[in-house]
Amino acid sequence: MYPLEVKALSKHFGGIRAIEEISFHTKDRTILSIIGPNGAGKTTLFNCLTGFMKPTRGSIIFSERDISGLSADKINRMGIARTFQNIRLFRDMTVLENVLVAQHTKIRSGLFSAITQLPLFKREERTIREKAYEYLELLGLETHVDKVSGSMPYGEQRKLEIARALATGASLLLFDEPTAGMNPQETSEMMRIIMNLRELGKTIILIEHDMRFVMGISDRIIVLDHGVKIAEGSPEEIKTNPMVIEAYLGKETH
Amino acid sequence: MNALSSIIKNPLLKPAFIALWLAFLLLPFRGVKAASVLFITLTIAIPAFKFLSGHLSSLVKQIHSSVERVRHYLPSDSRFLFLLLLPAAAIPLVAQGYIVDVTILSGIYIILALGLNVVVGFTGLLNLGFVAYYAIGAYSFALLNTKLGMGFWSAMPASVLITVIAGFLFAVPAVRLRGDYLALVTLGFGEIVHITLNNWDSLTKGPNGISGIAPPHILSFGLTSLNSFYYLVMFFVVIAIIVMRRIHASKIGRAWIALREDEIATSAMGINRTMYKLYSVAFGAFWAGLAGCLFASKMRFISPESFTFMESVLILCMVIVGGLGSIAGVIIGAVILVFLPEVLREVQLYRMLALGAGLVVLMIFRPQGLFGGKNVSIGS
Amino acid sequence: MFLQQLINGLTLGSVYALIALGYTMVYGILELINFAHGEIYMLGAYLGIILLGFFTAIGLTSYSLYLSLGITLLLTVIFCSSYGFTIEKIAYKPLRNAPRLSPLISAIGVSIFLQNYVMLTQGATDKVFPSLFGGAGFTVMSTRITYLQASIILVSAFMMIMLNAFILKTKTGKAMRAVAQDKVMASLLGINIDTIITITFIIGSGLAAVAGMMVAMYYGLVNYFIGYSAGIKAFTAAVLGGIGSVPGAMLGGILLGLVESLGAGYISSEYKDAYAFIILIIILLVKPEGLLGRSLEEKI
Amino acid sequence: MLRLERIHTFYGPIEAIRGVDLEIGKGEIVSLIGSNGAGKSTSLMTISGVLKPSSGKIFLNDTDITGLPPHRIVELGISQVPEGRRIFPKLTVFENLEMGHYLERGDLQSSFDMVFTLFPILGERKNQKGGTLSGGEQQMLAIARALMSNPDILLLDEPSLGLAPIMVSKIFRTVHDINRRGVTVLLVEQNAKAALKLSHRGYVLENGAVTLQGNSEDLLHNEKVRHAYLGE
Repeated sequence: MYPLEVKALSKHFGGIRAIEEISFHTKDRTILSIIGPNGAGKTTLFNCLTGFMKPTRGSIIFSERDISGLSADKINRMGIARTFQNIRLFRDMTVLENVLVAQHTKIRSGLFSAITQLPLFKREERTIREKAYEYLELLGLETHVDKVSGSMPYGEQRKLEIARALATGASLLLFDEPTAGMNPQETSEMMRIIMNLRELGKTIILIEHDMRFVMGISDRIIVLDHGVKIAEGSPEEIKTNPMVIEAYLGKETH
Repeated sequence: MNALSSIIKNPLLKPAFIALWLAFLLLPFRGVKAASVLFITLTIAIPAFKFLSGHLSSLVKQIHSSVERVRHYLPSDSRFLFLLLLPAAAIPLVAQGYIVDVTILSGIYIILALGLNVVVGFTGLLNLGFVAYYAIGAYSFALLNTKLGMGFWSAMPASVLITVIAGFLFAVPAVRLRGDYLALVTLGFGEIVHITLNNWDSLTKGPNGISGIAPPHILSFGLTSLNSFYYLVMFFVVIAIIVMRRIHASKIGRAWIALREDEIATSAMGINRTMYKLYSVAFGAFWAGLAGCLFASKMRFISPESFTFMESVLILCMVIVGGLGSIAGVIIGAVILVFLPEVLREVQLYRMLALGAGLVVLMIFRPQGLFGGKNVSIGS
Repeated sequence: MFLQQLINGLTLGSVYALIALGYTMVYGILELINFAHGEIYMLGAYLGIILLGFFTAIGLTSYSLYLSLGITLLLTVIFCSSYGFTIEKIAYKPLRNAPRLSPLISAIGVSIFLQNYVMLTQGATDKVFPSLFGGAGFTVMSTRITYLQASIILVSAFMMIMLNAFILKTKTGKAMRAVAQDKVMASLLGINIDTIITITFIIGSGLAAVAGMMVAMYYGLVNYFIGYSAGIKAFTAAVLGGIGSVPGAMLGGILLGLVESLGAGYISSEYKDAYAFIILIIILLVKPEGLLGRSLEEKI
Repeated sequence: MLRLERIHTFYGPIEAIRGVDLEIGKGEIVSLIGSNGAGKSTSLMTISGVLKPSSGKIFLNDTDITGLPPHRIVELGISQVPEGRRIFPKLTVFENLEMGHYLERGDLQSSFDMVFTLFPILGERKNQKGGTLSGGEQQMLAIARALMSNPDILLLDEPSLGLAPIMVSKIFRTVHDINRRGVTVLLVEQNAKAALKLSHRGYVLENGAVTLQGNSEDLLHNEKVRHAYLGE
């Protein structure tokens, strides 16, 4: 059984085939990278996997259930979390609050216990706070707890988004360009963080453009071009695949 | 053409041109004399204002720091916040009946504004028809009281329940809409309620309104005096503030704020956004219903006139002026907007004019409200 | 009875359509519900009365009624356009990059300001537009059509045809469409976005001015709060037709006028004002893109 | 002719370009290559005035044009074909082209003649709505529209994106044609090989900064260029 299995997934917008018949699967505790030129359909694929878009055809099997077409919040509660290409933090909230929101579904006490401040409510609030510190420590953000998240440097915001995805308790994490806009030091730190997450038992799929990063971190790589999967394999195989080189470096044009 | 535009853009002449333009706009409405007065006033006032604005910015800073200072004096430990109640509780003992009357009114508006703040300030859903819930609460209460003879303590929960159900039913289809469309639908809902109240003569007595509403009783003791009613309203205000603070610090409050900041990211956190928007609207309606009951039993008479669109705007202004999303800010906003026109009786005519202009100025220079600390913005 | 209500509805509808055009054009370009647009229409109604009164006082009206009506209309359009221009510069332009709801609240502020501005300068009581044509008219198939109704319908139709031609054929009109479709791209072609926005406000206000003056003549009475309900109804018309779509606004306006007039005639006239809101709510819930609009997708 | 000096620009919260220096001589085709997110599009949008640089200067023929609004930049003779073509879908092909001539730089008729010679298909489809064209035709329209303002400098952002190979080579041949008519071209491409073959010089952009520059021949044989793409 694979944690995630995608079968012949297609998404069309009007006449445009953003992704067409894509199939792949992940293995437990591995990092799968999706690469491909601009407009290849990578983010569309993520949006379908996380419920932000309804696929036109095909199925997505996650922990033995077809989740294609479920709403985004349901999919998250089943155990898939993601980050966004253009960072979607709760910008006016503090770092801690961002991670607290992410643990929303871990809390059972509702309106009544909150108003009456029942012991259950207090205990749960204390627990998620402690957990929040753990997640933030994992990402090296423990010194930023009370900062307003939108005011932090870009790299820290990316990390917080990962901490937040992690805090939802998901076992499958989807990162959309985790190193975009980062300098080389930050990038190598991000590499260390993501590898650490794999050690902690998470399964990871990421979209990335930094080839050194992708080649260094991935267990497997999928290459998309024009919405179609043109190659899949280990980093070594991908590097030498003529189709991939063509898609990236371009053809001779005469 | 170019010569003209260079004359207009000349920094020395620009104020005169602006003044001339605005005087021209006033001309048909008030005649040559008023237009010339406006022209002369503005020609002097605009450069003077520009000159002052350099100094003004330091003034603004001073206001900021004094706001900060007020905050500083406020007990930082929330356990001591109740100390603030002491001066409030003393008002009926030291002030005239008139002041108590206005304070009761501001208490009712505080509850209303806190309710709207949940919807607009926390959740970021602009509601332009909030007065509808207020009206439903007030009318349910009045009808239950006058037609069925139910007392305050039984009619009030029933009316609040009716309001919450109405809020919920209306919200089910509406919350799917985007920000400004939602605003328009809420406005439409407010108008429909208003029109219905005005025309459903057999039930609401139309524009004549419902009179003879009984005052509340505690045990057999009737709260007929202004002072006792004051404490009743105070009681509910305190309850409202406590509940708001606690909800705000719970997962529900966090989910609402998350929705305001980024809906997409909120659903990526496993939070059902439709559900939480519904909660928010229904919860806001709860307080509007309560305020409606208090209003009806205070006035002993209600008519559709109290529930117009302008009333919705006024409540919205309380929330915005004070500071969206900030409980203290909303309270201050409600008190200011109830007391200001009372204090400035002579200029009452200009109050709505100033309110309109004030909203524009506020949006341009301080969209987070006077006392909003964080840079809270609504919608996206 | 039916035909009579049809004519009444058509008259009312063509006025709504004229106002709706202003909403739809501004929304098409700025995605802003210009809440103050109804007040421009109200200003137009007032200006009609004020200016015509002025021309009567100086004797122009007795010299030639049509000349003074023409000049009044022209000046009303000029003043209302100036107001529209000024409102955009003061209340909306500084908020171009603000969150969506800030300009909407600013627009509500402008609306409140203008209502009270007119109330303070012109008084809170109704103003009367002198009855110039009485009830003169003609009868077709036992349906009475006054000359005024006929001219309202004709003038509105003329204005709409002109506007359509302007938007489809002229360079500025095409630029307006281009800006509505893609602002950044339009600016990359050398189109000054601010100028186009200004022109949009001026044209929209001018149309509302004509609507205002015609309604003042039609009903004979004007009040400082007529802009609010007319504005909401016209906005409903714009949404009904598909906000952002010019033909949609025309269609929506006329449909709404018909619904209101037939509803008042056959269902209940007391709830006449509620029909627009009910339609607005139903449309937004069932088909938010309107009859002729395009659907919008959430961006991720 | 066009010179960027130490340009820094933020795109949202990201400092997308961090100190870019570029120089484009009259009559040249210069390529700007680099992976996604390297800052190529941001550079073009900064030149066009859509994005304002946080620091640095842009000179056109030694005149400082930094911070001018986009319509002024077009007036000065710099046109851009942005990424994704961005044709007006509800305007006809002809109207799209008319919008290109909005500032009336140069003669309308000769502009039309030029673009219809370069792209005869557009003449055939001039009354069709822009949105009904195929991807390749849309790209032609986008280029034609930019040419309608008779620019001295043409900025092209990923003209090959999402096109079939045969269309890509056609577009690139046209760019060559346009250049021979005296238009200076700054070409942004991911399709590095094709772009460098076409151009005189090139710059490699990485992480918002120029890491490599030189004439195209040298860049094509540079190990680092391959490195920038496949991380070898």
